[in-house]
Amino acid sequence: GDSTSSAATSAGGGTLTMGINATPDTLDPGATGLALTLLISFALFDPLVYWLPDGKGGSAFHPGLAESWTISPDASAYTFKLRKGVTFHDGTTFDAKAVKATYDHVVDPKTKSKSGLGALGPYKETKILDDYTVQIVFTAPNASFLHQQAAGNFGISSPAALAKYGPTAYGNNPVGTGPFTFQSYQAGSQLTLLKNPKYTWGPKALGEGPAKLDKLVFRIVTDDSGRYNALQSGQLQIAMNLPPNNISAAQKSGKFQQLLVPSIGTPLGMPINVTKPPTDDPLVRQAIMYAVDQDALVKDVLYDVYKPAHNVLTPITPGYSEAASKTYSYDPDKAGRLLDQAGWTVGDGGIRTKNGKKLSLEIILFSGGGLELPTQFVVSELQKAGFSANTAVQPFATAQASFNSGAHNLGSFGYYGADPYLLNIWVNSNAIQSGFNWSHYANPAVDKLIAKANATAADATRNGLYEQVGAKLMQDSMYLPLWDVAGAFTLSPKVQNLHQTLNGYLAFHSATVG
Amino acid sequence: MLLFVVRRLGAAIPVVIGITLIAFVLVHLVPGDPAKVILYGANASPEQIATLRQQLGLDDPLWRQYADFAVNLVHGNLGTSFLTQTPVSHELLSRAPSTLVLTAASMLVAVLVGVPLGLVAGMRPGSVLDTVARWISFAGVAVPYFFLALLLVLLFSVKLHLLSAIDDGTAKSLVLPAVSLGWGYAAILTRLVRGRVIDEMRSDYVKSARARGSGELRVLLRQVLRNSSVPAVTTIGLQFGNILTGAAITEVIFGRAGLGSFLATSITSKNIPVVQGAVVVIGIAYVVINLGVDLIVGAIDPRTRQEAAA
Amino acid sequence: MSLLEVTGLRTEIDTAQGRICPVDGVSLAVRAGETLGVVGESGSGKTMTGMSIMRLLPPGGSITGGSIRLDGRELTELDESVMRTVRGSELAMIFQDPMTSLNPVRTIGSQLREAYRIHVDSSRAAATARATEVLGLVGMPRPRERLDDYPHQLSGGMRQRVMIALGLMCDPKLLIADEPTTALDVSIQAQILTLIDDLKSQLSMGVLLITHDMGVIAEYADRVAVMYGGQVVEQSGVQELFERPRHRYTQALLAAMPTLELDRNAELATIPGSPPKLLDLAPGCRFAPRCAFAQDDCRSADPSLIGGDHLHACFHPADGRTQAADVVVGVREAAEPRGSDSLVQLFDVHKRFGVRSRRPFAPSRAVQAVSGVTLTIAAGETLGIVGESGCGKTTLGRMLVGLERPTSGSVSFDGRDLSAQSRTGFRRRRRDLQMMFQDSAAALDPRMTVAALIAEPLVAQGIGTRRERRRTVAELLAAVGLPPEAAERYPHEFSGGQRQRIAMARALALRPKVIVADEPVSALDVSVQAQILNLMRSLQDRYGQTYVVISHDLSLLKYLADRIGVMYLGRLVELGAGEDVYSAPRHPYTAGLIKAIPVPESAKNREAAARSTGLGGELPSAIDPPSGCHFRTRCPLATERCATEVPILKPSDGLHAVACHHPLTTHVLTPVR
Amino acid sequence: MSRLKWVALSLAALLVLLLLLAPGVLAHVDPVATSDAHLEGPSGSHLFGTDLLGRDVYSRTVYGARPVLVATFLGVLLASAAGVAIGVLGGVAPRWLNAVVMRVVDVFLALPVLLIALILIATAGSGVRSIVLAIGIAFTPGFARVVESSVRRLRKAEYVEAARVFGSTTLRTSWRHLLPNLLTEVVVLGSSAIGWGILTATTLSFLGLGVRLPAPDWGSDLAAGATNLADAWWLSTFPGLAIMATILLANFSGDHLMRVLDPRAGIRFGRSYRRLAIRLSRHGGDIAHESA
Ligand SMILES: Nc1ncnc2c1ncn2[C@@H]1O[C@H](COP(=O)(O)OP(=O)(O)OP(=O)(O)O)[C@@H](O)[C@H]1O
Ligand SMILES: Nc1ncnc2c1ncn2[C@@H]1O[C@H](COP(=O)(O)OP(=O)(O)OP(=O)(O)O)[C@@H](O)[C@H]1O
Ligand SMILES: [Mg+2]
Ligand SMILES: [Mg+2]
Repeated sequence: GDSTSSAATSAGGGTLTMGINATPDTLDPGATGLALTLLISFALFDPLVYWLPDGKGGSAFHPGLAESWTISPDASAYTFKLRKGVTFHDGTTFDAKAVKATYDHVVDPKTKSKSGLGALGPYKETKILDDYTVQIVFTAPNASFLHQQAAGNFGISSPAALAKYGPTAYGNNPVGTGPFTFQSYQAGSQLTLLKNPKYTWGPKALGEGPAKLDKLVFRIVTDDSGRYNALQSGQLQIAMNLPPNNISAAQKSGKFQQLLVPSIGTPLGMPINVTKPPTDDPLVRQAIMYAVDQDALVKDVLYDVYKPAHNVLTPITPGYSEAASKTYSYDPDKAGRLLDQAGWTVGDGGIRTKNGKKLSLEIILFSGGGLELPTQFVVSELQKAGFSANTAVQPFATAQASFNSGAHNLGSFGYYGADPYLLNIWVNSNAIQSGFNWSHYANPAVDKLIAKANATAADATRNGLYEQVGAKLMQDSMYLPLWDVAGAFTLSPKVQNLHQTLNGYLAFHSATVG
Repeated sequence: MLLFVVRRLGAAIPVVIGITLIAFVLVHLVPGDPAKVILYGANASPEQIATLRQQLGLDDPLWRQYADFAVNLVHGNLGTSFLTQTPVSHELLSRAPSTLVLTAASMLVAVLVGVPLGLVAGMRPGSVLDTVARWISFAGVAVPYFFLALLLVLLFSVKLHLLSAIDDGTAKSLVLPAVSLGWGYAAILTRLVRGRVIDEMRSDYVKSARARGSGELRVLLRQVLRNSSVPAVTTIGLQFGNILTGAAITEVIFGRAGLGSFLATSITSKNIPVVQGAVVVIGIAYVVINLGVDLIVGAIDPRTRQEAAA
Repeated sequence: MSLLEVTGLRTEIDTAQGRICPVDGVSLAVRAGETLGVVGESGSGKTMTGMSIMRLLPPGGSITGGSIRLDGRELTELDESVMRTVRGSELAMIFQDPMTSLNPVRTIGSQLREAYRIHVDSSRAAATARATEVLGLVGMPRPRERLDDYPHQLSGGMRQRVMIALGLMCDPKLLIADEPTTALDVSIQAQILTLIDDLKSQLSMGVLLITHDMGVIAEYADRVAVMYGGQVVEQSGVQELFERPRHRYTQALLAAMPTLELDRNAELATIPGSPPKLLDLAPGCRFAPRCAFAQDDCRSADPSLIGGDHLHACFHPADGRTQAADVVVGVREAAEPRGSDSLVQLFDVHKRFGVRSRRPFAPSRAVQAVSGVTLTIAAGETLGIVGESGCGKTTLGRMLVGLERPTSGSVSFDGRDLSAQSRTGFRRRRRDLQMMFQDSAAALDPRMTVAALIAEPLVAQGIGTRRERRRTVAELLAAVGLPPEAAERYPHEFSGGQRQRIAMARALALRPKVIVADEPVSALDVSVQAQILNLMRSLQDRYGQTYVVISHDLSLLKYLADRIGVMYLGRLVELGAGEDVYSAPRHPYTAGLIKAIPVPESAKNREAAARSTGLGGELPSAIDPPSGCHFRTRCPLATERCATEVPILKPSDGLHAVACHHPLTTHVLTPVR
Repeated sequence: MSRLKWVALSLAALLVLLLLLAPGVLAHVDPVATSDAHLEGPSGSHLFGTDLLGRDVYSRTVYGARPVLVATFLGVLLASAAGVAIGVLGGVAPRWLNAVVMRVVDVFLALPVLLIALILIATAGSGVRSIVLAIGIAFTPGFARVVESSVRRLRKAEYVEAARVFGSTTLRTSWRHLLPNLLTEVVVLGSSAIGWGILTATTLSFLGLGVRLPAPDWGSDLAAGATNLADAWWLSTFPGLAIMATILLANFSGDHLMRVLDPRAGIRFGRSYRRLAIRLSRHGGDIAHESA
């Protein structure tokens, strides 16, 4: 069908412009390191299997380009039966070769894949069993794979396009099977997608048939007030991740809708360095956990927009342990008692001291991380408990270096991941010096538990193992959770029929703009 | 003339080399590991980080890295962005026009506001008009452009819906950024032009033009205007570095994809090839703009042309 | 009826210090085809009078009384818009400085066309034609091609011609020329003034010629008005004025000029004090405080301008020109024969300045500022160096005191080569070689007191204790005729003449054997100039130092110097005793220079002296001088030999040396006077 | 100058002094103390209102002056010291060295301030020290250029040449003649640089690179309030006004200083000196090109 006829038949049409807050590093989901690209990838690509919220707080797998799948008991081989009659945007046909090409592309060193490589884990090879059957094989158990493949990194690419553009230039010329086709990208400015009129193979959960929109534009506006202003002036129909005060103002104005899409991963919070005094003392760390009132933070500083966090994972993440969330509650008195117990006594001006040394915390944030103001709240809470604090805001690269070197007592963190295996990245003892273990937390037992969980195919068992890990981490108070990250979308009322993804983002398959 | 241009460009080579060298040393002073910046959020294991470091050439000795950069530069190759893996030249080229348009537009604002204001003020120093112009110029210098930008957006796009809050490629969306960025320079130009006009109005040639029966307007337009615009033009050249800084912030506020903001984010994320490339482009732009300024000044004031003529 | 009739004109200016009245009841008249010279010292209101007639006053200025009638029309009452049509069409004015009076960024063609089209409704082509015509009229060679030139591409003389052309575009009735030649060399001055004179009769305009130079008046004006303190104090025909000045000021002014005829041994007449400040004027004759003949009535009442054809405002007028001796304070003792031991020797001194060429690949050019000067200066003598601007006088002087090292050749003092000396040795030598700079205001650090300035050489050389130095300063101040209080003041608080005295005192502080004085009086008014010249001579009598005086004014040098060296484009072309050089110049250039000097006395026989300007053309560029004899391009006697062979300076008779292939004999080309 | 201006300037100077040395005199509330008064508009108890954490905006505005002023003053001081050193070096150096020095100055002039500042802050961390350095480095080339050309001009000044004629040593000449005249120019230039310095300092802290949190700072407070401009205008507006007032004051006093110190203002040459000036200007053009 050509575009005129489909425009006539489908309701809606028109252009939807959404303001996004960062610049995509590439449009190749296999190469990207940014979650934002994964949002875009859902418009351009289909994964083999979709994993979507069920609308009741849970989630479910839906057939994507694979009609069915089986997992080997040790979770090291995944077999997919592929859908027929699917064509790529460039007109070529989808089949098993495309799946193999896509996965091989991710592991190709020339691709310099970032999150894809991490998400793929111990990949060995993709076996083409027949034209429409593939098997993805791992060298080791990899239970997180089904979740990971659904998270966006592994949308299937056209082998012809991959060959045509080569592993790097493909990033500017993505060709998938998704509801929208790539039209143009102005670096740093905007990405324009057009509707794919042939699209009929989408999951029913996201709507049927081709997309309703004619055009989907992602406009990069890094400045928070810029996005809000543009939304108000009508230049944007959706503004992503506005600051809480604007979200709240937008809501109060009654002119805009609010969509909060909870995301999988860790809440936003502060890794507590377990090796640098005074936070090397568990009592001091526990005191911190008791001293900070996340509920008040959310109410006073975040305008009640987000949910307070009390755990190392967000609630919708598999392996989230409800019990672990109860480990600490706001209790300043208890914090004081713990500090007394640790030998820190109240001194001049309410600052505690021990052996003539002040109870002082080094706090390092990275600029633009959205933690500046909340941290000032945290600091005022800590001051009430007798801490003094010194806060430095550093550019991202610099802050990371500081975190790795352990110059901080409290840092800043917040991580999206499709599977609780992400814990491996930031609590594993091998990630201290040059990874993202900014708590400098080294616990071989936890390392082992995570490895074991990832080798377990059965969901329930696996989640149980992760719950143990979560509980242990909370007990060791190596992370001060603040609030649960969520994709926050402020929409003009004209925008309808959006679907949520599990990474805190949106799917535009059936979206309309009135 | 052509020779002059060629020679001036030739003389700029050491400056550009110096700029890249300094920029190179400086970016390497920034602590942090670009590989980790890139892989943050990528569920990357330490091995993956190490591999990426090596792929990016970050394990080479510094001199080697600079030599590679310099050799590439000679071949017109600015390298690949760490973050996007696309050629730096491509990234810069796609952003440079936006910055160019913004700076040009804000300079236009500066000239259109500053020069006439300076002229009327300088014509009658001490008059009411002069006092008004001087206050405007004082205020213009004093209002930080980022503050002005915020106020303008609030008023003109959010409240009145007259102008766009963010760039949409139209000339209309250029108005607010250009005004907020150009305003301060308008103020500077007002002061410069005013001072110059006062001097010129006292000059002998104005006296003799009057003695020939020229009216004030004629004196202003035919005699004083050209002479008085010289400092305006040279200032624009000299202010280029500042304008770029201002542009960076203005670009962020107005959601413009430009060099300034790009440079800023690239520095903080230690995207070395981009910083280097941007610095080369900026250095060349600086040289070219100042060459242009010299040529314009030469066109305005023939006395400076002697040396330009070949 | 006169073309221009100014009666009782009064102009006032509001300044920050108060209200002043720079034109105070001025009356004058200019007839068509006549030149009225307006003469007076600096600040006497000459320019203001001219500007008042144009009605172009500085901010705060206004005409508060009197009338200005041009061709019977009252200008003071005209509407500004009407006045504008008068300016440039009926009234034209040209200014002192041709460098700055033309708009530097527009071609002269466009400026000329504009001047025409403001007043005459005409096409561009017609204006161009007119511009070409007028440029031709003012003697611009190949006028058509010049139209596209910018002012900076023309020489000073040519620019002044353009200025005159601008004035003439609309056939004005009256041309006001405000010191039109101050910025020019004598030779060019003569050309320009002659041009104005010719145009005047050709176009039968009236000319108001403003100048501070009595000589210019004498030679180029028909009638004169002498101004003092904002008033016209005397007005008459030129000849009458020079023969029988009535006002005491005019009389003193005439006597103070060093003329070519003046006896070298006579001390110059001076006018004590300085011109009045226009603020807080005391009642009475404004000249009274400086007048030797002033009596009580002069101090109480303001004399008015009286007399028929010869107007003057003086209660006790003179009735003739005083002999110098009348006003002279004393006669200088006849110069004793100076020692002939040579003190300074210059041997084949050359100085090149590399002029950096900004052009790519162009060979860097060089200015040959001084080439091949060989000269011996005897102890105690005064050597004058004269020449047109840019001929290398200053450079030579600077090399003499070691401020500049010769490119080749040697300068030796007391038999020792200066450039061969060690640094410290050279620094000590400084004690003997001092310099007074061309611009005393610039040579005195504005941040130092006079005492510190005068003591500076002593401190630099480490001479004396603090107290001794203070005594020396007091002594020197007294010697140069400044009050002791001057010590604690700053240079800008002094007048030009006083500053020159400070500079003199400073130059003397080390009791040097040689003082090089670069244009010591060229910025000063005649009356003050006389004071400084007398001072210089009396100090020489007292301390016996040797002077090298650099000047572009031959009559001044003739008065001051024992010997005169004439320079042309870096070469010394003539050298001899002052008397000889003047009365029997050997070099055609010297003869031309002498001829170009406007001389008051020539008024007597100005018709007789057919107006042949002494020197045609202009000084060629020092970057690319003519081959052979540099002067050949302007020399009436030049032959082919002059183009190929460089003439060397050789004695022609006695000590009078000349560098010319065809030196003049006394019989040919002797100045008429 | 009128008495009114004197009074105004002295009051302003006093205010600046208080802001620098004893902000506590002007504001009694701790600028970092939080309270339950969240986002209250200006009122009797909170003159400029409160921010999200219930901190007193007036107090923050008063205390926020110090980092800006200190950074600016020290930065300009640093720049002028370095600029004078480099400029003098360039001014007295032989031609080749001058060329090298001035090329380096050119390089720094072409480097955007933003680059220098961001790299510094990324390296040395945010805070007043980095801003001082950033302003220092960014402004140095400007000073160096002016100083260099002044030194060249002053060295040619006749009173300096005159000193040479007396046999004054180079050192003495520099000390007695060059330096005092140079200093005046540097002071004048420095005073006009203050206004720019304040703008630069606040720009950098607006970018989030200012003082350490939660200390008050005009630029970062302005930036923090930027998203609230529509609903809590006082958050950004008061720091903004403070910045404006300070820049205005700096410019006014700079202008004034210029008038007081400008050497030309003091010396009025005799009118007849114009004739000499005209004579001298004639081949000034040639001489401007320096001798080889
Ligand atoms: N723009 C002005 N504002 C105030 N006073 C002025 C102005 N121009 C000239 N004067 C004063 O008017 C008086 C007369 O000045 P004028 O220029 O007419 O003198 P002059 O005879 O032309 O002198 P010179 O020979 O130096 O040109 C002087 O005392 C001068 O100080
Ligand atoms: N430092 C210099 N660099 C380059 N050229 C110079 C320099 N000094 C003098 N000249 C050139 O040397 C020539 C002689 O200059 P000088 O100053 O000695 O002339 P002068 O006879 O004193 O002129 P004036 O009467 O105008 O003072 C001129 O052409 C001048 O331009
Ligand atoms: Mg005059
Ligand atoms: Mg000279």
